[in-house]
Amino acid sequence: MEWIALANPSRFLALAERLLPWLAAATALAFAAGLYAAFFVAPEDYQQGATVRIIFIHVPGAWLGMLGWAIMSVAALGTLVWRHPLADVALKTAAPIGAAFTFVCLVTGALWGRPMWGTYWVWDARLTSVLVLFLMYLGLIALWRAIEDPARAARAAAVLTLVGAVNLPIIKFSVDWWSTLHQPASVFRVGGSTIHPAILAPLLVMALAFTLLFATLYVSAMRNEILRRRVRTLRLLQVHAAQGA
Amino acid sequence: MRLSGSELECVRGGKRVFANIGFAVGAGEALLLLGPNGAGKSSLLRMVAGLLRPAAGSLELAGANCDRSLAEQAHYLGHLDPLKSSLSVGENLRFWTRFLGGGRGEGPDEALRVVGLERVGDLPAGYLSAGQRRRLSIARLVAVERPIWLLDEPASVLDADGQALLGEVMRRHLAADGLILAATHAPLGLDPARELRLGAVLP
Amino acid sequence: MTALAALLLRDMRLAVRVGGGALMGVLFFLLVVTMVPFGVGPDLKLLARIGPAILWIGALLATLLGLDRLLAADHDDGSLDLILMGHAPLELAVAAKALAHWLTTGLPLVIAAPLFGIFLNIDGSAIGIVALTLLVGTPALTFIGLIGAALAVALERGGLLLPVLVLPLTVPVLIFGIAAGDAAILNAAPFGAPFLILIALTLTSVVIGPVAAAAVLRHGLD
Amino acid sequence: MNFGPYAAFILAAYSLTTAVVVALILWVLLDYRVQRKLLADLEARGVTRRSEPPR
Repeated sequence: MEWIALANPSRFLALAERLLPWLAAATALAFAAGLYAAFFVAPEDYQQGATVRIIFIHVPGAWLGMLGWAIMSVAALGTLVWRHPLADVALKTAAPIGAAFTFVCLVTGALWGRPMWGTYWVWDARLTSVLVLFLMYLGLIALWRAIEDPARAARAAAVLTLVGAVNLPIIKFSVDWWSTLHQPASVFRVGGSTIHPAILAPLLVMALAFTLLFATLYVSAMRNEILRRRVRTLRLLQVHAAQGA
Repeated sequence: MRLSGSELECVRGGKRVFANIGFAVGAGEALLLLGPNGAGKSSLLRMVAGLLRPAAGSLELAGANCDRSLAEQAHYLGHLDPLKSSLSVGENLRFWTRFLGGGRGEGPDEALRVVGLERVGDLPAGYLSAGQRRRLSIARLVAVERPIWLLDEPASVLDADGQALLGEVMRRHLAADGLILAATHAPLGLDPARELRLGAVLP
Repeated sequence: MTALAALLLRDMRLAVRVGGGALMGVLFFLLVVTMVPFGVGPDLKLLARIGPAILWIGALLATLLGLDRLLAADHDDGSLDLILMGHAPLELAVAAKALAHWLTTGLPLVIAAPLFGIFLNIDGSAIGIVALTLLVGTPALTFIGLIGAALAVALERGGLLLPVLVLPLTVPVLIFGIAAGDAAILNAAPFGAPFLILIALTLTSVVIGPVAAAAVLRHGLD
Repeated sequence: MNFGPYAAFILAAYSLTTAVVVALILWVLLDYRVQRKLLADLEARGVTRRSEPPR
């Protein structure tokens, strides 16, 4: 990727300014297409009726939640291994956005489950794994909220992200095993292959729309974080200047 | 106003730090506590501030309004600067002014100007250097008017300008019939100050 | 009065700022509520029955989480010395700090409880009552914990002692809080009696806590 | 396109998702404006970075 070329923040800011309008336009377009397809093109599912339409935001939410952690892991490597100056900025800004999408996945999952299983929350293997992922996101955000100096928090957050990334498959496996241990496989199974093509197409378009939204928010959040760190540096300079007074 | 202590004894951790120490300080006077480290200078100041219970002896404050205890009429400037890093410089000073305040005194904004921190008023206190943090503590002395000043090596982290500022603030306090008890190694430039030597070899 | 109000506002502002502990309690509470089903199993009927107990124990642990720094943080930077030299009596100053801690840590737990009740499959009306018992009971946890916080200042490694010292004192609050909560779930057991006793416990701890904490601080003056 | 018996849940899901997305967008825009203002204030007060752009 072009990470290395964006080494210094000002060039990234310039690129971000140019890129954002296009990204925003593409996101809007993708959502228009996706929502149209989701509500007008996709047939109702023979089993769940119209609630299948919730899939179109539930599944992309889960994908984006996991994509977010993947991006953070790359950024964590950037901080620890390649010492890339923007890596910590990339890591810190991806967390709230990833957490938001994971939250969307959980909420839509609960709302979708209500008609299916009669309660908002069922300790189904997939939902539980996403919940653990959400808790890991909150843990990282709590870490940044606890340490004022970004440089000090950077290394700790990077290590925590990588440890989390390594643990995600283990958590996924253990939760699956845990849920099958206690409960028959959940009533409704949305496997990749069993999705009816008529539903798959809108799902993919919505997934694209969500990904573009993630990208737009991510680039602008990174731009904000760079400005926030610049403000912090200037304020330290201001205090130092007052020292001389 | 007259602050006096008689036969004061301090025991810390089972060891007697000093015994039968007496002193008297009148309004407009300064008393410097001298002596090696561990002689109990800080302990005596904390004892006067009511932060440390004397093993023996007593402290009297004559001539001040007697509805306020000694501690409520004293400023204590210790080694530590009581500042919260996540609060701004102004917020820290405004808090202490309201908490310790009796209404009289320069007030926080004027105090910041006196100590030269007015331009960093809204920055987090965590960004300040050690010298600036000490100046902010000195601003507390200026912002809230309390007659008795108990200063524990006030000039330790201050540069030349800082020490000059401290000297000026202390002289103004003495001129206003204030009273200073200061433990110090460096000369504080208070020429008419009397001295109390601690740490003579104990029997 | 403005001195105590200033102290209350300062502590609340500190808790919300970066480095403060405000939402840490809620996150810890969510973790405790989420961990239990992994141990107990995802059986929703069982979770519903032990729901109030999980929420109460989670609230107790979350309250104790930030308490050992409540007074120790001021002791470490010298603020405690000045608080002792303020016009406000120490009992009220310490009570103001405890109130600030409850508002930034205890109250968010009460607000979050109904949401987390969904994970434990506690249905609508019952979760409201459990939240009510938490609203009334969590101040008692904070004010009893205050005594532990004062001990954490007086003793060098007091912070570690806090849970061990404070937990036994909170047993009555736990018992009556959960009893009132269970009454809502099973609606066989009486709700009124345990709830009123819980209120009484809170009122006594709001008085005893600060007085005891101030005594410990004054006695512990080094 | 009818929503069938579970219309409420579909509507709730989509409106909550919209709320989260709008919140994110607002957070980003407001944060951007705040940081720009802070930067402008600092530069107005003559606090400039040693080198342009910063290391």
